[in-house]
Amino acid sequence: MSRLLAGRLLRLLALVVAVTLVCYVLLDATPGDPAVWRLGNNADPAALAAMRQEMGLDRPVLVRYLRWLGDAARFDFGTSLFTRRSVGGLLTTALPATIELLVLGELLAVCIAVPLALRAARRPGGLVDRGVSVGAFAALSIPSFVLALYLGWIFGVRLGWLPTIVSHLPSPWRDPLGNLRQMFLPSVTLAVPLAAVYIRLLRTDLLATLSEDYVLLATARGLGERRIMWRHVLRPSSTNLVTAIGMNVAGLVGGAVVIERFFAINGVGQLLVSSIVGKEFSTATTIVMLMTVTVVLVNTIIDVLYALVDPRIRRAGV
Amino acid sequence: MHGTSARTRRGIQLAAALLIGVPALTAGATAPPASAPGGSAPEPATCPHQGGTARFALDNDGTGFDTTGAIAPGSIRLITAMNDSLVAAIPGGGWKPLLAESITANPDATVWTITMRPGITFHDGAPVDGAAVAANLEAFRTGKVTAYAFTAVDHITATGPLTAEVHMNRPWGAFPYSLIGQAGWMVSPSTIGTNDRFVGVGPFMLESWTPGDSARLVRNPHYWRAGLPCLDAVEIKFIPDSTVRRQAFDAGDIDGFINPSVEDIVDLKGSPAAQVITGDGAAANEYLLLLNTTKAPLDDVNVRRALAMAIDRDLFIKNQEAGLTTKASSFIDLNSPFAVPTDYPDYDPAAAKQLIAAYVAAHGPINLEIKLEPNPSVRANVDLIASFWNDAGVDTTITEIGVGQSAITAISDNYQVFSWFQFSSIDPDGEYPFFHSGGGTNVLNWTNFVDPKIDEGFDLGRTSQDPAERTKGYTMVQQELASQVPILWIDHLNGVEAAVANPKLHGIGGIKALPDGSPALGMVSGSFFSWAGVWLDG
Amino acid sequence: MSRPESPPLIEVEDLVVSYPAGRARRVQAVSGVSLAIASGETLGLVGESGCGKSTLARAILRLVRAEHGRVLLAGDDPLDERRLRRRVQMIFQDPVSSLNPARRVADIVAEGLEIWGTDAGGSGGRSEIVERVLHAVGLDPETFGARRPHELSGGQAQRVCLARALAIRPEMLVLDEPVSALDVSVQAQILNLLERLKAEFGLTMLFVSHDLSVVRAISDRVLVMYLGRVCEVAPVDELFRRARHPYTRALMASVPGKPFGVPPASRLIEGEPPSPIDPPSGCRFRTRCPRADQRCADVAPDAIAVGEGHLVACHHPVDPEESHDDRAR
Amino acid sequence: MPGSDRSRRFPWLAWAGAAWIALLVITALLAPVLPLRDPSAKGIRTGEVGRFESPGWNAWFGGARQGEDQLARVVAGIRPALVLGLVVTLLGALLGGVLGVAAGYLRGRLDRLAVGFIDAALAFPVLVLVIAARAAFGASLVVIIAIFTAASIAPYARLVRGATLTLAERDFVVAARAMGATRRRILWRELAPNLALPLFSFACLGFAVVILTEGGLSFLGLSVHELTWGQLIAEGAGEIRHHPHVALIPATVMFLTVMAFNLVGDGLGQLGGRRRPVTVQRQRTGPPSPDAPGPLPAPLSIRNLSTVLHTATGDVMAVDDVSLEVAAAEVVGLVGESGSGKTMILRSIVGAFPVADVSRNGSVEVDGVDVLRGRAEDVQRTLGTAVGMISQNPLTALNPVRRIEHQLTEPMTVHGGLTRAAARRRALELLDQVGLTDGARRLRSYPHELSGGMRQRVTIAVALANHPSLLLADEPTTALDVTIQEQIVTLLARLQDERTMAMVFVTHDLALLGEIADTICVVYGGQIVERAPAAELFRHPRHRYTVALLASRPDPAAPSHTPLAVIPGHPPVPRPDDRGCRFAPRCPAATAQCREERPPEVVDGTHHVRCWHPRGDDEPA
Repeated sequence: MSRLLAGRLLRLLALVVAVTLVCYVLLDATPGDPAVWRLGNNADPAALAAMRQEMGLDRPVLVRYLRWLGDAARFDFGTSLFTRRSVGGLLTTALPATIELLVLGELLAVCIAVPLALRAARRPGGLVDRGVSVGAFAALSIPSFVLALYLGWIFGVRLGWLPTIVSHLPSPWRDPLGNLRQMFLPSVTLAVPLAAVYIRLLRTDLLATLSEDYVLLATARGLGERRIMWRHVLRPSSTNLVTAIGMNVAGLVGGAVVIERFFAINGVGQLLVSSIVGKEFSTATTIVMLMTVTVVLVNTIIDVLYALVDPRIRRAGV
Repeated sequence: MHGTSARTRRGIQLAAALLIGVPALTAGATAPPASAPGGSAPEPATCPHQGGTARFALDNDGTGFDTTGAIAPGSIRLITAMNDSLVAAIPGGGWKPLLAESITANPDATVWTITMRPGITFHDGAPVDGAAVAANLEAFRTGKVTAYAFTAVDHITATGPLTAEVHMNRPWGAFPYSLIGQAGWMVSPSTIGTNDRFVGVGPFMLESWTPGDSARLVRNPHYWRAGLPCLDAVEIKFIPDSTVRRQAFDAGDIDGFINPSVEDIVDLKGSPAAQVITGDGAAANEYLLLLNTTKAPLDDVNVRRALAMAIDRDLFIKNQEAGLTTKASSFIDLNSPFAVPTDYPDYDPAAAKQLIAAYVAAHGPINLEIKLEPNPSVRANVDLIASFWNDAGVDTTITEIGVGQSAITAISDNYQVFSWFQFSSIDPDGEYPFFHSGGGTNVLNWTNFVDPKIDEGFDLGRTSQDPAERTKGYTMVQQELASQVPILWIDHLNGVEAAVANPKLHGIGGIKALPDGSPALGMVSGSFFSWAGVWLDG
Repeated sequence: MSRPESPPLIEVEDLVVSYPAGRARRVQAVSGVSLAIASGETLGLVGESGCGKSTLARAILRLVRAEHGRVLLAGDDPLDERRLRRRVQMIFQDPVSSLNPARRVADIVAEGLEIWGTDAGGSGGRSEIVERVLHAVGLDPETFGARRPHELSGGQAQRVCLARALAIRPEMLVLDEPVSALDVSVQAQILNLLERLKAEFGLTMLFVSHDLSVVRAISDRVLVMYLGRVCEVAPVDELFRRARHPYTRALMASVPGKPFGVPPASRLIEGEPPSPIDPPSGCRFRTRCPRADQRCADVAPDAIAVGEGHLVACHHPVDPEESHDDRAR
Repeated sequence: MPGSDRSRRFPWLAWAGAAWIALLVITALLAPVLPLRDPSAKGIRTGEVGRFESPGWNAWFGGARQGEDQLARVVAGIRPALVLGLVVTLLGALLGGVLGVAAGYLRGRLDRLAVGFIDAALAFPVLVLVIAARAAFGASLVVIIAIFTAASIAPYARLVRGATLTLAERDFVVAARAMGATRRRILWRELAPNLALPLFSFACLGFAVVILTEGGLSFLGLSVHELTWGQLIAEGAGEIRHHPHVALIPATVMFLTVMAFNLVGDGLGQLGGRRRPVTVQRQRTGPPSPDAPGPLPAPLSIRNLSTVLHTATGDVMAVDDVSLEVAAAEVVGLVGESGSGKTMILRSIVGAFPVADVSRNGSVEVDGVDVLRGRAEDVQRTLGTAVGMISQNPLTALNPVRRIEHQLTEPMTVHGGLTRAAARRRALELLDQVGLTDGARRLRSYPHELSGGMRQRVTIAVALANHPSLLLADEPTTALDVTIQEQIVTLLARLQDERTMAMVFVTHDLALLGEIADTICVVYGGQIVERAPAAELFRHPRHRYTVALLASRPDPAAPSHTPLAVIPGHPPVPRPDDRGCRFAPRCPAATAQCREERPPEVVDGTHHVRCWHPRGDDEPA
């Protein structure tokens, strides 16, 4: 077991180094000069050169990368060249909102998808099923900024029920209701297309499970339909769903940018975009590293979840 | 931070910083905007209602609070809310000391003495004394980024508990104007150069700052002006997208915001649910096209004139700015006492075609490339301009510079035409660093245009304290710019640089009373203003 | 019919095949099997699921890698496995899934010709050969040539598999449970067809099945396997009349209807086969064998000859007369 | 509905999607000759289209800020959208496909490398790539295509690798290897054609994603210079409050296009995927037959039961006029080939069908309760208490994700009214009765932890949980090895005897029935063609099919290589409108009458046979 863990850890490290190196070098290759960002357009060349030296930009890219890597290994992720805040600090302010957005979005998506998929699969080809299918396709095809705009317009401006921006977000522990009020529309925007994906996945798998012998036997045993769907059918049909959820968590960090932007959420996505645009080596690379680690961690968690959902995998081991 | 948004005008950062302040107004030349409260009488320095928290959206965050560094408009807006300058601008185009008790010069304007009011303290309790003033000004003079603006300053010394002397290396009559903005900001000496906190002297103190997201400012209980500020706190939220700002405003999530879209201004102006406060009559940026005059074909004044004549600025303003702006022919606002009529070439497509045809006959076809920052609304502007030029016989292409590419890199020599916003100076002297050729060595002279008459005019305006002399100098500058056309002027943006607030939020912009009861301008351009007198309905 | 004295077409010597079973462990699916099949002979290979019979069949064609031992074709070791596959063809249990669903029957049948050249199929062009073999397996080329596998019934699909194998005129067929997936009525059709094709094409066959009745009907000799080892080999009549290995007898006894006159298996055998991951020491059948003693646990029995071509690997073989007794009852 | 082949067809929504795509392609191709305005012309200067003009006759899609004709711009946007989508999808699918196939089929080091690459690529944020490459190489369509392609390789590779791994295990690939096919040949001829459809389906969905992503990038100001829909939307988004048409019309076009690709992709997926039931899950019951008798003491009484499955390939008469009575303690065997309807008779009793749309007629009574027409609660209680069922495959008969304990106690707690503790005690007893030792440990197990024989014992225990009076056994031993089959049959016989249960035992093995059944019913084409006491049936089979069936098994007494008796042809798919005897096409004794008229049921004591020409006692077999 420990050898197994060590192996995984080694792979993770290799992956992190590869991905962050690519990111660092790519950033270095982009035009633009962080010293100019800092000093403004009016700085004279001597001042710029001095600033570059101060920022360490005069060294070769590999040296700078290795230095960042060495510091990162000690959990010192450097400072933002532009705002001169520590990257760790920037991340700690940006992370909670993004994590909350993702968690709420995923939760909401699952909560929408599971009952709908169950209803749809119960009467395949029926009115509910066809309605859900077409609805899912539509939800998949709406550009998220259009959706965001209209949700804000309807629930914020017309009805006045919910805030359209996330501003001075209260902590979910201290003021859960206030927090939820602000995060609701962004989460819905994120959840709608996700739910569509999940519905389609789950419906297919449910239909496959429904024709399994043990489901037929459960019917033959006189168990109620609701009991059969929830107790016997749902769990064995959810492995693909679990995979999709896990993969999305990783992919969404980048994908949530538009939503963060539209609801003025101070999140990792926005931070990533601005740090790439501004050639913030440390910030961008740290975020990329964080995302890589998340992907790997999430994959590991999925493996564990698989085992929970489907005990057959537990046995097979890794 | 650097994201583009639908309508963000990003000028040169430093220019905005230095030139913030009050425009020189000819009293009564332009009525203050109807929606701005206060009319022309100074608003008394008291609060009709005390307390409350205002929620306000800015379009972009700044870069921090280092007053000796390059400062983004977002930073200026925040600092303006938390700080007072040594000098304030007054209606009619003059200046008055604000934080300082007096500012006086020797006869040839080579030594300026600044005397502070007694008893003012910084947010951290340190006294604002002569030493603090000297330290701040010295830091500005030697700052990597700011030094160019103080090249005329030789040294600064604290001469008493409340006084400091600024010694020039050549006469500088317009010096106090430069103290209206960044150079006049006083911060606690121990924090000079600090970026992520701000310890100033103003009505509000920085409680928290989340870069790119928000800032929270709270009342300074020891503010030097009794009875101010009115609000308990100001919550600032940075929302880069104008659609989102408007939506949040309509939904009541914010009390006001800056930089509304042109369509928003048009439609909110008639709305009882909002007040639009524009910088009408104040010093605003100009939209313009920089021409690189060192390279063919733009080294030919006829080509430059032809390009100017090809542009129908009336149509441009009607379409792009909903008719809210005014045509420009130089960096000097039409309402400035220095403004004079010039013969800047106006729309004349036939003449433009002729001039172009003549040049083409002699030198071959003209191909021009307009560069711009990646921003959809700017792109629309350039699109329209390109269509005029194409009709005039100039083959025009448009190139966006990269998102991560700074404008300066793109602008330094390696360009033909650049789409640009700049020059919101209060006093023309503020533009000295950008127009004076310095014999062709000034890198800030974007167009690389060397013209002795322009240099002479600026020198005259700078050294003289005589208004007539200064007027003479700036008239020369304006006429030379109009005839040589190194820059294609489109419009003064006074009408579209604006703030929006709901009717409950009062005291944005308008004329403010100084401690001595005399009036001062409360709003500089449409989106820079002090929060000291802002109050909310109870 | 059985001519054990004729030279063997294929010889398997001490073959060992194992699979990885997680964490550096391996399952020996086949552990030390030797056999020989004479030219023109049909060898039946019987055993329960998991006994290694399919693995053995695949190892002969080198579809799985043998860890040890060798397979000789007509006396030499064909180093090139493709040469082996040219001469020995295989038929699988599930005929439908062993046909590429994306291709048409005529193309599937011609596959061997594409690989080995049209010459491999004897005289005639590609389409002639395809027509010929389709006729031979009882399918009308006109009707079936253009169909796709999902349009075929199980029996038809198995015929197509046979046609595909026969198109390149192999010397031997390895048939892995070729009729198990088919209905009883279709099973008989395919078995008869196999007998006819064997005569027509002069084939040697290895016939793998779990169904004793089918094996008895088609084989010349029968080999019984249990947990990767050979239990008993004998000519078909000898085996079904005088089985000596307790396991062979248990198998016969389990067939419904008791057609082989052996008492119910429950009297001969108990429990379920142990896991091949951790096989019993000594004789692998001993955990279920009523006759097992300490010696069975200690020493793996060698195959001993108990009659003409009859080998049995057991320390305590059953008295051949017992079966007669049962039959008499 | 009969005869329609809906499942293999493209759903109509997919057709609609395809039509929309075709419309786009045609419009894009014809754009130069269509009477459209110049998309870049400034209407405010030409006077043709006004600033933010509303949609109308002059400009169908309205005008933008500078009076650009939105229709012309939307049409101009088709080309970059399609080019981007097409090139990215093709290249991504091709490169990813090649990588995936190579990794999945060749395995080994290449696979490990590829998996590493895929992991890294999936972890790497595309945004970084977009911004960096855009800044370095400019915002041309080519750059965006290159980045999107690079980003899409990994997902395609993963999909194809997974599919290849599954395919490579399939028999036909092994068969090709056994034929002596080279690796390259297997890759191109065996794997590639079968990967094409899933890949194409995935690519359609990918196409949709590409268009949407470009829209998102445009919104962030990170897209190309060319006029794209995303840019039109982004440009109009700022005006959405005042002039909604500027953003909404291109957004709608984009929405429809993305939806069209999604629908087509889904349609293709359905074409290639497993057949899904596309009909409504519905169980219909006909009116009660007039001759339905009063309550009988019999555990099972079936009268004139007919079951029609309404499948995508037409109606199937799975059960055709079956009447059957099973007395207490009686064992009735149903024997037939696959598709004969023997299993469907059992399923018709309990009302559990793998197909969604089923009609049942006639009557089925279990312990006097009409399970076709009774109230749902009564039927469920009856099924839960009076009937136990065992199915063919012990591997799939137990829910793989629930512990044995749950599955075994569920019937007792739901229908038997037992507490959990009591149910658990009884579960232990039951396990003991079905011959499983160490019951407490077994209860904690999951099905996959048990061997096939043990699992079948568990399913028997589940079936017996509520002391049923009727046990339905559907091929309970087919999936088991012969030695285990013996054990299970013996167990079932013992339990049936001890509990005096009635049992219906379905199998395809006549000989097996000979050992266990009192009465044997031979099922063919949905009908019981012959019914007789077991011994009688073996001795005097009357129906020609029974005769043939008995003869087609190898005779243990005959020497090996004896040719077998053969039933020519194949079993039929019974249809409701079949005429005559369903066995007639394969019957040696069939006459014209057999083909035209339904055969009568001839009763001779306990021996029933449906045949015009039953075999006489003296005829040879």
